[in-house]
Amino acid sequence: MSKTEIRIGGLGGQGVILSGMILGRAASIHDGRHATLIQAFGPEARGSACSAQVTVSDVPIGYPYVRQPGILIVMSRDAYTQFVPQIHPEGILLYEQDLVQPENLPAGVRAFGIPATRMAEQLGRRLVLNIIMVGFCTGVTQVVSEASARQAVIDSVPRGTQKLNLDAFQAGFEFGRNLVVAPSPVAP
Amino acid sequence: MTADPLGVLTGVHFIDGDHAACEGALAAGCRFVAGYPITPSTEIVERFASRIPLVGGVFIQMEDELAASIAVQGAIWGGQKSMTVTSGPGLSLMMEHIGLAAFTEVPLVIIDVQRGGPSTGLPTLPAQADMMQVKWGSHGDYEIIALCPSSPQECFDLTVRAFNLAEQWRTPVFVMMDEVVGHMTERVQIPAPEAIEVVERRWTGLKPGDYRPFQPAEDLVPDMVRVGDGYRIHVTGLTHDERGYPAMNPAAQDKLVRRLATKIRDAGDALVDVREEACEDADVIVVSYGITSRVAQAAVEQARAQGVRVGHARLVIAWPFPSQRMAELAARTKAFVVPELNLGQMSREVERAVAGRVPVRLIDHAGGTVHEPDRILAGILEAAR
Amino acid sequence: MRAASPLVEGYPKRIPLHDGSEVIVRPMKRSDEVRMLEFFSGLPLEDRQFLRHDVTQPENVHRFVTDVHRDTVLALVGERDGRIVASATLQRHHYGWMTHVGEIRVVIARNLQRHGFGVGLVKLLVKAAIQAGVEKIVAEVPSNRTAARKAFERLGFQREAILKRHVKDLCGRKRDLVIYANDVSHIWERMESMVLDFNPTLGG
Amino acid sequence: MSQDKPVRQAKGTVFVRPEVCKGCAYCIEFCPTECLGFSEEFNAKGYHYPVLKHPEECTGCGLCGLYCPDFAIFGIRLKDIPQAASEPPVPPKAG
Amino acid sequence: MSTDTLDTLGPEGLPHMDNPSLPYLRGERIPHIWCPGCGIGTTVNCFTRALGEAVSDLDKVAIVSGIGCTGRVAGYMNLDSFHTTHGRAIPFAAGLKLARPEMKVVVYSGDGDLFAIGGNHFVHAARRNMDLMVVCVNNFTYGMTGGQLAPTTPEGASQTTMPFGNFEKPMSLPFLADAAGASFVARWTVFHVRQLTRTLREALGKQGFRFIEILAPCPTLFLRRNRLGDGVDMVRVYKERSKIRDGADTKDVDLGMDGDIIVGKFVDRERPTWLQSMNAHYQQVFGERYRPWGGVREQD
Repeated sequence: MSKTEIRIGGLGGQGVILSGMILGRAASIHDGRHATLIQAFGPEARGSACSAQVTVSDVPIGYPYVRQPGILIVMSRDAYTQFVPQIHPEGILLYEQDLVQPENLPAGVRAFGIPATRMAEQLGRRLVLNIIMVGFCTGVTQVVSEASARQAVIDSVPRGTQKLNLDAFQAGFEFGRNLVVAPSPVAP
Repeated sequence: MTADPLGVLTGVHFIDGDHAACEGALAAGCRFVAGYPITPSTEIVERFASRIPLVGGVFIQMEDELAASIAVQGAIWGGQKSMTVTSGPGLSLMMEHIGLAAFTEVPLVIIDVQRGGPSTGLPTLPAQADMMQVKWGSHGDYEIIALCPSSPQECFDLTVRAFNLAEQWRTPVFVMMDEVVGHMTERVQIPAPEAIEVVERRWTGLKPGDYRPFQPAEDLVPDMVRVGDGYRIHVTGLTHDERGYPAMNPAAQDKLVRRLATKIRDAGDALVDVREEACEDADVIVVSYGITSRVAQAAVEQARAQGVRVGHARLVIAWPFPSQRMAELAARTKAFVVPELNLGQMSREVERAVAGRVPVRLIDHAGGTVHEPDRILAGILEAAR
Repeated sequence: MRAASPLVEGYPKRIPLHDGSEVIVRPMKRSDEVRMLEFFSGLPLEDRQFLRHDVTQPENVHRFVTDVHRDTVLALVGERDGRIVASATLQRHHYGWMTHVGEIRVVIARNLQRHGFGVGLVKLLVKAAIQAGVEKIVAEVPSNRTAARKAFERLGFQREAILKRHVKDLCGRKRDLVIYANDVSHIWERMESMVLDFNPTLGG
Repeated sequence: MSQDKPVRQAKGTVFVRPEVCKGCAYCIEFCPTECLGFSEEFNAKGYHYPVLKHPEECTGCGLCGLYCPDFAIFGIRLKDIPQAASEPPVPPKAG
Repeated sequence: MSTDTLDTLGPEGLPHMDNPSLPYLRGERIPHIWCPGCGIGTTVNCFTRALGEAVSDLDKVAIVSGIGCTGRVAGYMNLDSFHTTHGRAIPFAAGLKLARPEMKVVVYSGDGDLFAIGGNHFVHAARRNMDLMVVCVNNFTYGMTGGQLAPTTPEGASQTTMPFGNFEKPMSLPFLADAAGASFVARWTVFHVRQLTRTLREALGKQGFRFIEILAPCPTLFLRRNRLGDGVDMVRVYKERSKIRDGADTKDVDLGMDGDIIVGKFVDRERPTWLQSMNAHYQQVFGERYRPWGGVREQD
């Protein structure tokens, strides 16, 4: 696959942009590919709908926007409703399963859920939800390599918080790997 | 000269265009920034404010854009490399001091992260509608230089270049970013300091008494001195003679204004940077700049897939406008297509340059987002017909 | 679902002393029981006063070594020449309004005190606490233990409270107990500001 | 020129550049010893410039020079004049 | 004008002497453009005397003006001098000062320039205690543009844009400077040449934001229109109406067409300058890693 479009949607404050940042950094710096992140910006983003667009490619990226995401990551119900019509017919949907109930999914789309908020709470900090989703995305889709994603997490979070964030990444990653290795648990 | 290692974050980064532009300024030797916050340019000064204590220098948030755009000129006469950063509404307020900088030949860099306008417009969404304002916005006749980055990497590279051009030509130099380029995050490679070429100020070799602050060298650009070094210069925004003294008569006006225009207009290839791709035998040439170049490139590739011979000419330096190059291209193509995020600004420059020899098709857009590539594609296909 | 043994990665570690020698620091193991009893029994009574149980009693040490709830307590020991020379713990609450608070307790053999060892141990615990998501770290020090107090102060702990005439020393004299606190929440606030999705300053 | 007052020994004097004077009269008005007056002649711009009418009254206090907005006059104590002639100076020709 | 016409008449038998202001001026630019009876030149005399007494190296003094009659002062001073845009002398000077902290930077401008169009900059530079000396020649009017209403025009005074008498309340400049946080605030008139010289000298030797207001007559536009006579008549009025009150509360020093003119040194307080605050603060935050900004860098 030479080019993958990723759309990440959620609520402001869930770390949507940071998760896009980590995926982009993993791809462009540590995997040596090309990546472009377009971030939702401005006060409108706070506490309401928020999204990031990441394009990962083997060749330089021209048009920087995501039009038909091959990977759609949603962390809120509104994000699901808003972005699911755009998803590629054979795309992958990754969703927070306590917050989003996938309905009316196109037939070719494969969907994978994770209780990321609860997992984050059990790790001690709800704010690593987005890092769990990054791990989950890496585990399920391998759009970036595990080693690169881990390194990108370390690069992207404040000093002192790397350990917990890596634990969060690991938890999401393993959860995702188990789903992919096992048959898909969701049949929408 | 090469860059001072203190200001250079050598390495590979995944940062947005605003942050990259700040790093470019630091690498170029900028150690004084006066700013006033305005979306979507604010991250540039925020980063500068957080970086400068350990690099050595000053950031000051002024009370408005008028203050910011003249405080930097004070700092430049004080010997510093300096810039200010803004977006459309702030640029409107800075116009008076752009005129002052052009007239008193201050090597000033201004980064304009364009957003939708006029007025408050669309603070968080892109446009390319300040292109004419930077060229013509201050009163009177003057010339500026404007660079158009289309990626965070170019935000770094062209900000370094903007400082170099400013020092070399002593005229205001603009980095015409836009909201998308400013907030788009990509890999940015910052070279080692010794690999970054930095143009130092043109310090005079003359002694106080022999030196005249506005006596031009061969390339029509005068050498500079630093305040406090004993030259006792006078600088005024009034029409002035080579001593810097007010000289308010038609002859002095003609001499000064003509020299300031000529030094840029006659710079020749030094100030032409058009990145051309497959323009040699193209039936249609797309002329683009800034973020729109990336969208246009997608459309160009789609058009080629449909068998159209289409070239792409990207204006890295938009001002001075490469009229001669456009005329040359007009001689070997059948049509121009000019997409831009405004209702027709640089497209009219293209029209002026090709002087009716071939049609120029504007693909306009009021801003707020970039073009859909399909719209540009449709324009190319129609022009090719 | 919880990530396994989050805090004990990277051990054993070495803490250099002022005299150039080193002490190995590692998580406490069940097999340490006998040596722990030896260590505690060797402490002068004055130092043992600070502990909550009589650690010269084998059953208390047994309980400490085996029952440590490893999710809420990080227990480290210092080891030199095969002997335990220090015990250092970070205790957390799993429930309630103090889940963000960690408490540090450090006991060091007499001959290793004032060698920079205590500072090294506390540093490790602070790092572990931050990694575990702790926002505030507290420690209790009797007012007459000036070396210990200096060690905490050097590491950025602030005197937050003084409980007057709160603890009794060996002679039954009542002494003040100083509560030291180190608010490390700013580290997590930086993380919080990163996930705000508002004008994020995510430069590298 | 007034001859009413007893002749005194001058302690100071003034220097005037008539051509830059604009006739504002600050120097004359605020001279503490009232030793200045207008010239009868005009300068090239048509102003009457100041002249030392009572040289013996001048103390060289310098106030005229401080007041003069046009840098046209200044006063100075004789002993501060470098290589001052030992003989009493002849005042400049009054207008 | 040829140098001949600038010849100095001195007593016969005495050596030729130059006006003591001349070494501080760009002599080839004199005579200046100011009207007969205008007080701006008088303030320049006091300033040159103060420079001579307070400053040993004139290469380390820069003067910045805005636009207007007083705005022309910079162009006549034989210093590094800048005639900037209308109202913006202070931010220009701030940039210059921060780029070269070893310079003494003086802003010399008029009331309209500093307090109408430039009022915001004045307030913020005073608030920051920017290390600038600001001299305002207050003539109550816009001279260069022909006698329009200024923010300092007294109530009742007639101006071309207030033809039936001013009904706005004027701004009390020392009160504003004091409230905004200036370290040093004084007011004199062009009558008080000795006191003014002393104050300018004192202010040149100090640090922080220093503000000196000087009342000066504008005979052409303010006095004539308000039938107040000539420049010299107004200076006589200053003499009669002035009360010297050092340390006066600045809220009591406002000006009208009649009544006392309170003059003196009103405020003199110690405050760290903006640059001192920045260096001290970052030294505290970053310790030895901080690179204090002195701006002293040898020319390459």
